[in-house]
Amino acid sequence: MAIKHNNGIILTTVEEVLSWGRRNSLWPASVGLACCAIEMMHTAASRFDTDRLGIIFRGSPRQSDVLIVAGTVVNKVAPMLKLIYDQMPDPKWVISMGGCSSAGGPFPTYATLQGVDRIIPVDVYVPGCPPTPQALLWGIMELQKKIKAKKEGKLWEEIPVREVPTASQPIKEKSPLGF
Amino acid sequence: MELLGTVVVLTIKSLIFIIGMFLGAAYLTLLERKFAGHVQQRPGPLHVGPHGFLQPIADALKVLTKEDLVPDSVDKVLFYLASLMAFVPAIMILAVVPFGDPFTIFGVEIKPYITDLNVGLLLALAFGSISIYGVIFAGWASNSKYPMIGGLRKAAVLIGYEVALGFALVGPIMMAGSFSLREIVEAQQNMWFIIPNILAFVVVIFCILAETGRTPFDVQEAEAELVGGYVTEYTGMKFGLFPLAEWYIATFVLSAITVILFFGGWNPLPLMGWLPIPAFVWFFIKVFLLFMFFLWVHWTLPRYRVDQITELAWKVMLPLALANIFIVAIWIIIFG
Amino acid sequence: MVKIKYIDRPGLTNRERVFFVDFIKGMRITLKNLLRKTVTTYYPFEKLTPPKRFRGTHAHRVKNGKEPPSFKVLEKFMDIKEGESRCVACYMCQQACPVPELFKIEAVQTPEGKKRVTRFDMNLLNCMYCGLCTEACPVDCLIMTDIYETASYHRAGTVLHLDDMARRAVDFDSRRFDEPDRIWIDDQERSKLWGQIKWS
Amino acid sequence: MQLWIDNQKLETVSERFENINIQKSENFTSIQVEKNQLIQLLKFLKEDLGFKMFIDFFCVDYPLHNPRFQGIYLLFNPDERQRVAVKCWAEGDSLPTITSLWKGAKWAEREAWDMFGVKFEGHENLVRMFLWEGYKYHPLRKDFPLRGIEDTYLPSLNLRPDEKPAHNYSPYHTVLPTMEDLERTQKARIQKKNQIVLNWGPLHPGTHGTIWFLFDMEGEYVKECDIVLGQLHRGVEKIAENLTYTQFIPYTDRMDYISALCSQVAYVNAVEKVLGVEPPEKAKYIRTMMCELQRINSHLLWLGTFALDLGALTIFLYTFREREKIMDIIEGIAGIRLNSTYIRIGGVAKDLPEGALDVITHFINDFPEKLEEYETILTTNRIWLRRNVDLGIINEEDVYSYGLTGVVARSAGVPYDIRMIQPTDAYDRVDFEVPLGRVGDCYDRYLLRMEEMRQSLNIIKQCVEKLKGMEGEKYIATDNPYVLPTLNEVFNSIESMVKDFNLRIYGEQVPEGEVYLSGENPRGELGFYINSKGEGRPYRMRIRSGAFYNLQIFTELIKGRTVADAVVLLGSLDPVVGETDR
Repeated sequence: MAIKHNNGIILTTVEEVLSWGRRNSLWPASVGLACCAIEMMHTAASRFDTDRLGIIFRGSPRQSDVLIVAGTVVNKVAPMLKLIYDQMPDPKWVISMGGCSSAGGPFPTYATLQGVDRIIPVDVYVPGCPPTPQALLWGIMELQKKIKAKKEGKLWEEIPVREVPTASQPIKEKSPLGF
Repeated sequence: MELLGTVVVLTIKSLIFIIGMFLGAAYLTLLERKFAGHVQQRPGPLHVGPHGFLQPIADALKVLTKEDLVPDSVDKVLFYLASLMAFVPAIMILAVVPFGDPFTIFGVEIKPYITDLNVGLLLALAFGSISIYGVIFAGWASNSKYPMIGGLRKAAVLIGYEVALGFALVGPIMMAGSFSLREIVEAQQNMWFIIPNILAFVVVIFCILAETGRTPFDVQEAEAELVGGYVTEYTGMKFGLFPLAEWYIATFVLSAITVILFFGGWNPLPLMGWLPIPAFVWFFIKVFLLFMFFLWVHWTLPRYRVDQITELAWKVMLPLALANIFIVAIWIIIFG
Repeated sequence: MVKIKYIDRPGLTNRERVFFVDFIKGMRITLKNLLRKTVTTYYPFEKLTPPKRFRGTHAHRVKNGKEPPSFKVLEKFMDIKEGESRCVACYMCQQACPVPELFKIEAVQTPEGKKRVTRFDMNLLNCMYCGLCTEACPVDCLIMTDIYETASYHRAGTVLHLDDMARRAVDFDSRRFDEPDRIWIDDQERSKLWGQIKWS
Repeated sequence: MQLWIDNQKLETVSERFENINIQKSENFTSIQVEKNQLIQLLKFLKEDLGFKMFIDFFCVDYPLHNPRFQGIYLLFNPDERQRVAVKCWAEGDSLPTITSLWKGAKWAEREAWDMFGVKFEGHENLVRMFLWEGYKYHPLRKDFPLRGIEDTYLPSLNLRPDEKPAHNYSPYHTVLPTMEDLERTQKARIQKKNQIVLNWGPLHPGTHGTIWFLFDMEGEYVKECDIVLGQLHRGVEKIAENLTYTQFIPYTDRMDYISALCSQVAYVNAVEKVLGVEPPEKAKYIRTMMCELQRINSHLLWLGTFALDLGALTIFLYTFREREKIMDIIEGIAGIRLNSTYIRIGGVAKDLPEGALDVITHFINDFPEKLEEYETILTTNRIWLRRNVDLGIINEEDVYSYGLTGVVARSAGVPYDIRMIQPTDAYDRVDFEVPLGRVGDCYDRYLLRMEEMRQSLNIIKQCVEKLKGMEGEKYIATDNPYVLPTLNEVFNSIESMVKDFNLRIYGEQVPEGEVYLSGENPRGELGFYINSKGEGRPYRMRIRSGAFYNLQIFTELIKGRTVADAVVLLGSLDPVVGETDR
């Protein structure tokens, strides 16, 4: 943890490189729970192809960096999801995909967990029911921004709250090094 | 003094081979992902570096700096040993694989192989088999149900194909009259051994697919059945070594051996000997094509069940290999 | 007419079995696909334009002279200036919604005896994007736009408020109000997957 | 098309049994019987009157009545195509089990115990179906609140210090199970008798969602098997009791999320039946067309994941490529790719947009070639044959006993297709063939689904032809008092606005009565039983899920097979957890 507060040039560069590696090689654990899992599969499939961004789905949580909680988390599955999260090695991130996992969504019932952030910390919430693949990709890129911001020494609380956007244009300039 | 020189040369050579193999394997992952991508009408890694060229670097950085989790319940010694056992023998096979004829640059004779053992092929086979124990150990040491099943499946497959593989290699050896891989290549200057050994070639393809755990024989890590198979409990680089060893280095090295045994090694393609292409380039072209063939099979076919593989190995491949020996024997009697 | 038919079970002939015809045929298909063009949309660099009917994030149309007759009737009771949200606080959207608690609508009585909407919050995390609320809106105020990039770092970031809903409707209408009710715009990104479509 | 028991049979029944009460109506015919005669009556219906197919069993709660719970059995006569319902009050909160007559009742009875607390005398292992052992309540009882009882302090873990949580946020939560609870749930299902008990699932890449299989294994061979469901139990039936009929439409999407449109159509048809609404001709054709598109979509997902489970990764991406096209079509027409909420009571939400038929024509011209490609890779592939042929053979007896429907039933040669026996929408006006299998193994189910995709294409083609000549026609029957007006009508006429307000606030005032109507979902018969007490909300809605009953036979088929076969079997049965768990 000493490294974290050191602003020496070498360490910063190392941190920079590591952060670059991490955000360009996010391997999600393929935990599909409900409808959102289908859109998650579509995101990985040919039309949107997460592999372009270095994102490949792994079956085992032990080898994954990011947990995409795709679908309704019901009370019964919550402890097991927590177990999956605990099995992942650090550093790890969580994307809560869709309304159901973020806040119970349209199921405010006795059986549904009202937000997966009640059992595991969530980094990015992606609203939608289900979010389209493009919306999920946007969420993944928000996560990449967050990892980048962390490298710059900012705590994530300091990242300014993004205003709900109007429609965005495609990015014109490609960075040669990825994201 | 001479001994010291040999040691230095060998060390340098080994380092070149090992580092080259590491980098090569890293980029073989990119090759596979690109190939798989295009087969599936998508581009594969694209945005990390130009055309995804930095993707393996990013992956390696990430995997190396990942928290190295060792679950409480595992057998710690075997757990560590297993990943090394899978990886080291796969690289050691390289010691006996020749990449071309000795050639001279600036008056120095360079032998593009580490050593030319007269039992090279046997050594390669032995190391190939040892690396499988890594898989079985991994399954056992993880002390978890899925890896255990994965490891045992691999053991079952191993027993099946090892026998067939051994007999299949007898054909080329009989024709060359040597176990040395270099001599086998030299014996193929006029005609490749694929001609009478076609049955053995089929068997060898089967065995390589089984040994490297590619579809249709990837039972040990069938994701839909066993999550990650024997690597389920592994994290970070300990995990990274397995696919690197099995899917890339072993596939590559075994492709090289197959080329040596059946496709004339670094001998140029028939009727194309006049082309000014160095021997090792020929060799790499052939190995590359064979490697792509394995990828092609992998990304097309479904998967067998484990008992079907052993059945196939014993009931089809072993008789084929024996038949091949018979054919080659007749061939030698008639032609030579 | 419905008919019943028994299906045949194709098998593998011996010749096909010996010469691996089944594998070769299959591998020919993958090779064929290898030579086809990719269908991928390079997402952050190219974006697929959603169709006009796409149900994305909600927005409020503003008072801009294009209101339907029903708005003219209800307007009398409201205190709405030009360029402000058309919402008349009828609560029909909330009534129509299967998850009514995602709305938080408040209105106050002005001294002139008119109503003014002071709060219109929607929690997108509980929303099903089913569009029932937009169908219930009697004054063509609540609409759904084509905006889908709404990921946020915290729960509160996904709640829509009155002013930004109005802003986004202006933006949406300026881009797509005049677009005909077509299934989608046949642009380059779409044709990557679809190829050339014969339009009648 | 009437599907209920005829008078002649009813007379036979009333001659045989005393104290029965027959309620006959157009949409539902039931025989009410005393508890002590229940088994005899069911046996009589099964053996003598030919009602040998088990469709469904469920309970209804009447808190003011004594006894409180009523069990309803739905049976089907496959030879004469008739249904019958048998009602029986659960005296002492218990009913006799009927698992000796129909094996398929096992899970349904467990569900009734879980949801209502009705016990079943003689049931082999009456455990909780969806919730966990140790859960204190029976949630579908009328006195249990939809929200559950909030008793656990469970705040969000990442609220910023200065952040106000989203406005409907409560730090208290309903009870969560602990790992010990789940372990107890597992132990209650299966006891270790052999080498290991393998927990296959619930969060596992191969289990098609969150099904939790318990395999008691000897080596790699499964000796005993049970399935724990409920990892996606979201309380849809409970939600339905609290919403108006229109508001429930989006939830039907989210049950079987792969075939959302089919579920909507099945549900809306049932509601229309009880309301007496007749959708316009154009809406019927649009519905049929969209349903069949969705069927292809669903079968493509099945094919992709099935192939993925068997190791053929590339097929998965090829099918998803075609799925993207169908999703594009659905998105362009309905607005959302997956859970489209396009069907409305009395018609469809919006007319077809410009160019929709062109795109669909393009798709149906293009798709057969792609289908041919999948078949070339798989159908005669020796590995595919080895893995599929003669695995999981289902016979006619199983179909009736377990209440199997859909492709699973048809693979065994039982011509049970709701589109054929009770055509709704435009299914009686299009030509298509219902493919049947001869053997009933996984390979047959694979072939059937492939053939069904071709038949669906055929139906779509006919619908497109028909719809081309229907431009400008009405797509929703808004003149009916129960049908919500379109936006344009609301904008321009004050009467429509008032009607809209009324229907939104009070819901469709459905006349008192019961209805059971089903639709042919890609996964089997999706039936909706609606019990109305004349209010804007249903008193009880039961969703008869095809996948729920189809999955049940898995436990039998897997015995003596390996885990590798489990993926094949599961893939060929093709359950979707959203529908099995509801």
